[in-house]
Amino acid sequence: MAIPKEKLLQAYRMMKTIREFEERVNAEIMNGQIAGFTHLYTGQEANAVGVCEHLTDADTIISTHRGHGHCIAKGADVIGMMKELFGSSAGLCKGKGGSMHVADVDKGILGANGIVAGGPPISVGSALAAKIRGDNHVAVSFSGDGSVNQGTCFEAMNMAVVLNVPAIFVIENNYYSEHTSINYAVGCDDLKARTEAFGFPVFVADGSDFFAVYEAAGKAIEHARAGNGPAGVFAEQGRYHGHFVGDPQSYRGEGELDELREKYDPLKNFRAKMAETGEVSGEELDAVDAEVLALIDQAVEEAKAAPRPTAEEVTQDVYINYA
Amino acid sequence: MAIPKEKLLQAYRMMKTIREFEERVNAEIMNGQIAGFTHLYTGQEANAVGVCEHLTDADTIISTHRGHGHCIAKGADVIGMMKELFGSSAGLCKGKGGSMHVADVDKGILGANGIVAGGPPISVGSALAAKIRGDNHVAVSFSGDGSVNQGTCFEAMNMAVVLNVPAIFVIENNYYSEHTSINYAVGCDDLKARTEAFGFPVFVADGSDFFAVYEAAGKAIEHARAGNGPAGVFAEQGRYHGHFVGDPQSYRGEGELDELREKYDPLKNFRAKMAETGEVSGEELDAVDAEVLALIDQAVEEAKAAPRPTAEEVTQDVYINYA
Amino acid sequence: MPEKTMRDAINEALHQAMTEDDSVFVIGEDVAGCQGAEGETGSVGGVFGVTGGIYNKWPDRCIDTPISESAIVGAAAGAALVGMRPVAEIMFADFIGVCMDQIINQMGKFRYMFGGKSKCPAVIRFASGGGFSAAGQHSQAMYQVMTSFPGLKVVIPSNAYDAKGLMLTAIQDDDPVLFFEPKVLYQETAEVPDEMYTIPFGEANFVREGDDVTVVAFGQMVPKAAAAIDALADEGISCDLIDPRTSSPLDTGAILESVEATGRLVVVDEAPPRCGLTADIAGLAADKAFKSLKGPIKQVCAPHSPTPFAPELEAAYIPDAGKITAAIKETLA
Amino acid sequence: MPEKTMRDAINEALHQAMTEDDSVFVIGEDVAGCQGAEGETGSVGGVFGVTGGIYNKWPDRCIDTPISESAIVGAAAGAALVGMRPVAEIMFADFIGVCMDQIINQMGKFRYMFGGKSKCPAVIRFASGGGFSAAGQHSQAMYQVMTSFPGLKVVIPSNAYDAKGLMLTAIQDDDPVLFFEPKVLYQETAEVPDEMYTIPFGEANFVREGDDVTVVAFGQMVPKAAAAIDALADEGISCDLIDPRTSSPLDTGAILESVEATGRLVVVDEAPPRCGLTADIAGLAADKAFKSLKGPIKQVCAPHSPTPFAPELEAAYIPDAGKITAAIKETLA
Ligand SMILES: Cc1ncc(C[n+]2csc(CCOP(=O)(O)OP(=O)(O)O)c2C)c(N)n1
Ligand SMILES: Cc1ncc(C[n+]2csc(CCOP(=O)(O)OP(=O)(O)O)c2C)c(N)n1
Ligand SMILES: [Mg+2]
Ligand SMILES: [Mg+2]
Repeated sequence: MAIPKEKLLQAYRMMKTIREFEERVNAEIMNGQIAGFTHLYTGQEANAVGVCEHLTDADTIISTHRGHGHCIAKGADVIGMMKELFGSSAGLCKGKGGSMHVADVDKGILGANGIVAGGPPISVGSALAAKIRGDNHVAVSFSGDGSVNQGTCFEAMNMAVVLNVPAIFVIENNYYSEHTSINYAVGCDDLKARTEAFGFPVFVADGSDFFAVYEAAGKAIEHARAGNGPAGVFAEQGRYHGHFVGDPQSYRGEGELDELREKYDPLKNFRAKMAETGEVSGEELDAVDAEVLALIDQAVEEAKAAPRPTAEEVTQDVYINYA
Repeated sequence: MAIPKEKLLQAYRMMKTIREFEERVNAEIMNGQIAGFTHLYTGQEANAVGVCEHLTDADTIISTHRGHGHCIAKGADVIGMMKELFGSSAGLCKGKGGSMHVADVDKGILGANGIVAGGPPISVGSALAAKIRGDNHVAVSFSGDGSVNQGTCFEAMNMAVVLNVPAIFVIENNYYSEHTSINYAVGCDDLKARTEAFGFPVFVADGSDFFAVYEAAGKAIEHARAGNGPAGVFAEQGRYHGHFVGDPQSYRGEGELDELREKYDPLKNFRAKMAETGEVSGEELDAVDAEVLALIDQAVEEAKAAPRPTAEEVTQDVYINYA
Repeated sequence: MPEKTMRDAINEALHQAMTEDDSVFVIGEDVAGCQGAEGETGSVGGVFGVTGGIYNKWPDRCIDTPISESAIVGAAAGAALVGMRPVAEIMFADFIGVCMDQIINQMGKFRYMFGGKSKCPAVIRFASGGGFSAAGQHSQAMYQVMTSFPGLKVVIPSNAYDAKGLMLTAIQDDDPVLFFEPKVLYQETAEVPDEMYTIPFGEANFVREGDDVTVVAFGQMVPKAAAAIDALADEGISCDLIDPRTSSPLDTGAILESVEATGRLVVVDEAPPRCGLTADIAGLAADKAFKSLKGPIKQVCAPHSPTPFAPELEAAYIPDAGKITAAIKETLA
Repeated sequence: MPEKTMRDAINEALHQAMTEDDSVFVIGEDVAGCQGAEGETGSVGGVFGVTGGIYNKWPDRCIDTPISESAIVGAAAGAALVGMRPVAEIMFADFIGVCMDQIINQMGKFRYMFGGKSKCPAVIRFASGGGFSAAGQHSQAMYQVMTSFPGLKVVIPSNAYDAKGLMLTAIQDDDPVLFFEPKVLYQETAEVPDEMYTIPFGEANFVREGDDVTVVAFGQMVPKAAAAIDALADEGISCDLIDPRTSSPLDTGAILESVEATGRLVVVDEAPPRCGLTADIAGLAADKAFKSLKGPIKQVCAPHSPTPFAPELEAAYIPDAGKITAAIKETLA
């Protein structure tokens, strides 16, 4: 599957945007500029981008508590997102949602989600809408290795098969749910097999390799788009930060994080691959880096200057109309 | 596995008791004597008895909306049950629970349950108690072919594996959940495999054959009792009545019920087997039949004469103490 | 006007809405029935018969599901987020227990959490309340609990006429709506026009008008309250009987106006007493109509117990006309 | 007496109960922590640190679980039915959405449905309420909703001292208990004895005593109400401040006695207004203390909206001392 150069650059730009967004958010939390609970996606960029590069605005995704990466990859306005995290009324969600509820339904982003496995049932609904309408849109839900143990996730998988809808279940195994290892929380030895036992194919990818995820996601999405029912993607890749900002990460093995950053960095790996194939030059990627850094700088600057919400806004946006 | 004669007679007595209890309940509902929603177990007797014959009072079961059979097999007082169904204050649950909530915790019966898949998580708790205490008791939950699609059921299965507790999941496939076939509601082709994918062995049995169920359940229970974690039993056998009393059963194929009653009657099959092996004579079984009929007659008679609850009782038994 | 049962009135509303609008679909357990079986698919139409005939006309918009309530509500919520108008059936309101997150934390909060930039026009239907000797897990009203959650609208029809009009409003409404059908009223009839009509949310119905006491009642309590009030006419006591029809939004104006006129209030509901609608409305009046009050505000509801099974116990559990009469007299005493 | 945080006070109660009684165990997500990982098992002790140190002493009675709240509550309920005394942790009260059936239809109804022939001495702990900019799905009080369900006891400590005593009572209690810990108070300190002590359920605490107005407040609203009342002393207004500590059972006697003395009532809670505890208590007084009432009963609570994220919005959302002061003055006006 040869990927056009423009798409390669775009994929890299997206991954880099996620990386810099997250690193900057981390810094601004430390600075006391961002309130609430925030979960960073750094290290897992290839999953979000490898999947979303196959999607249009009419396809939907639904994300998790660790949602920034998915939203950026699906085309959310990065400046609006930063403003949202800062709690501005000019934020993507007017400062009402924050990190755990970033959303842009017009872009097919049905939201980050603060409830573990809250998303898959909703994604099945979006897929069902596509089936009823007879268009060929697909609906992607992201779940973590911990999330797959929640009943709603299983229900959604079985229901998607029963209704034969184009739902794609992306399972991101970053080895931990909070402070607990997948080795403990998933009882069986083979999560991929447990997922497939529900009755749909699951495509596995190295989650530190954009190209691997892109290929696996491509197969899954093609399967679903063609009317063959749901499919899964199973990608493994660690996260670089704690579960949430502030997590002491007592669960990590010695050298684990160093190894992750060293050998399993989606951005480094992408650059290495490009150096190998020569499809995109280092200078071109450097230029993207510079653009992204400028964008994130601008986002933070704008977010700091953005208007703050006022008390009257508290009761707005609950309903469309309410007598 | 040679079964002592006494146990054979006991198993037959239990199955016959369930059969006659259910048939009589059906008649009394038609007579307008029993209120509420009632789901009959007729036809599936071998499952309940094949499993429960391995259990002691210290082992627990938790049942479903279709709970009479399991409760009888686990040793519930049949007369108390009949009184309960009639809504008497002398009933097993003082007329407060009725058909869907028959229970006797002292006998290890944690109740029928009106919520589909309400039972498995509770059963895991009972199994966990056994593990913490270090005794060798086991906890059995019964689920239907429809119940296995509820999230709580999946959660319980995974949790039982993770905690390595002696929980036994008995799945009774009677082909339908209400008016919907398992072919539709379970998305995958192989429910046994989907269950095993959670990480425990599942033993399959013909649910119309007491000996088959007894053997499969024996293996599952042995596995769990020995500290090897959860196990499953998967038994297929149709029910003879509708989903609930009054169901027109429009979902049945032509001749389906006749075939079930003809070829897959656990009681007939038991008798045939005994005729073959000669372990128990027809006369001995006839004697059991007579005893059982007398018992059920007595139960109905007593239930009709039993005291009715009064209004003060409504607010009793909510709490043990409440200031 | 033709007489129809509440069941048929709701069914008619569904048929008419689906005829008019392609984006309406129904989803739930056995809403068609016989899927995968040899019997005729569609021959069930819901265990209470409310979705009868839909599969036969619109097989693609009558979605049978496994027993997976969270997935059902989620499917409705997700489809609504992308522009459909699903009407999901959750067989018994008690089953909210297994799908509450999707209702309160997902469907009901999208719009707010997303900064007002989404809509979720889903309707979830529930058979609600007691009266069938169905015991603790199949008899709860549950609408009082759902009223607590901002972002949801809560409808409780008390008769076939209202049920049809409120259902048509619910389907057209752009916010998520929970529609609680008192199952004991399914067979009750009223005059119901054949044509489509809507009844606005947040507008109470004055079932009776009177001067002495304001009675507010919900769902299956409305006919019981009406019976109590009619019997009291002989004793020279006349009451306003207000059926709010929707508990969220609530027609506070109508209630307060009536209480200001009568000075006395009795609130009736079948749910248990704690943090329920009877307290909710009593609290409203004790603040906003305080100056007008001439007697204690009485609440008539079930006791603080689960619903019992035995018919005698259930009859003692669910408020009846006698208890309503007694409360009216108490507030007058 | 030593000063301890609410977190440490609850932790101490757990340690002492587990020392005394082998049948007590804790269960929940990361209550130990690092299971299956290379780090030291037990080094987490719950995401809020409330179960710290337990795994190290009693590894067999500190049960880490997958993210499966229904299975967690079910496991607690099932173990309790067969004689154990589990203390389960559900991380955020909002997650009741994914396990409500096990709480309300199972654990809370066993005893009644089984005709009084069982007991289920399980405690479920929840971190509850707002104050952390945690937005719509991580900030709900939820205890008002649970109060609606018969069969459950509902505890809401407002300080470290009460938290310890109420937790020890909860563990010894033979009925299922839901224990809501206002998470914004975890770091707040009070004098807490080292020894074991219990505080009976259904006995309110008089935090302040006064003559003019009765103020009833729950959880994190108690210190805010106290601050408001203390400031009003300068203006010559004195109030009873009642902290019921348990909403089910509720100490109706203490509330009614106080209202009978003051004639005025303000009820304060952080949950939204509909069908909540403020209405519940207002309704109680409007019936049972009607004759004594001298002014409208005021409810101070969050608006009918989900909890917003931005700190400014959340500050405007959760009732503060200013709003409590205003309500006290209004009922006196
Ligand atoms: C229903 C529910 N239970 C628990 C939590 C708390 N929680 C938030 S994230 C998380 C771990 C999720 O792990 P995983 O699915 O692997 O995602 P990851 O954080 O690794 O991306 C938990 C337990 C929650 N938000 N919702
Ligand atoms: C949570 C929940 N959803 C739906 C129902 C209604 N209901 C009762 S029994 C049943 C079918 C159960 O099918 P299965 O598990 O196969 O058991 P069977 O009736 O065949 O014994 C349904 C849908 C319920 N009681 N609880
Ligand atoms: Mg993870
Ligand atoms: Mg079945």
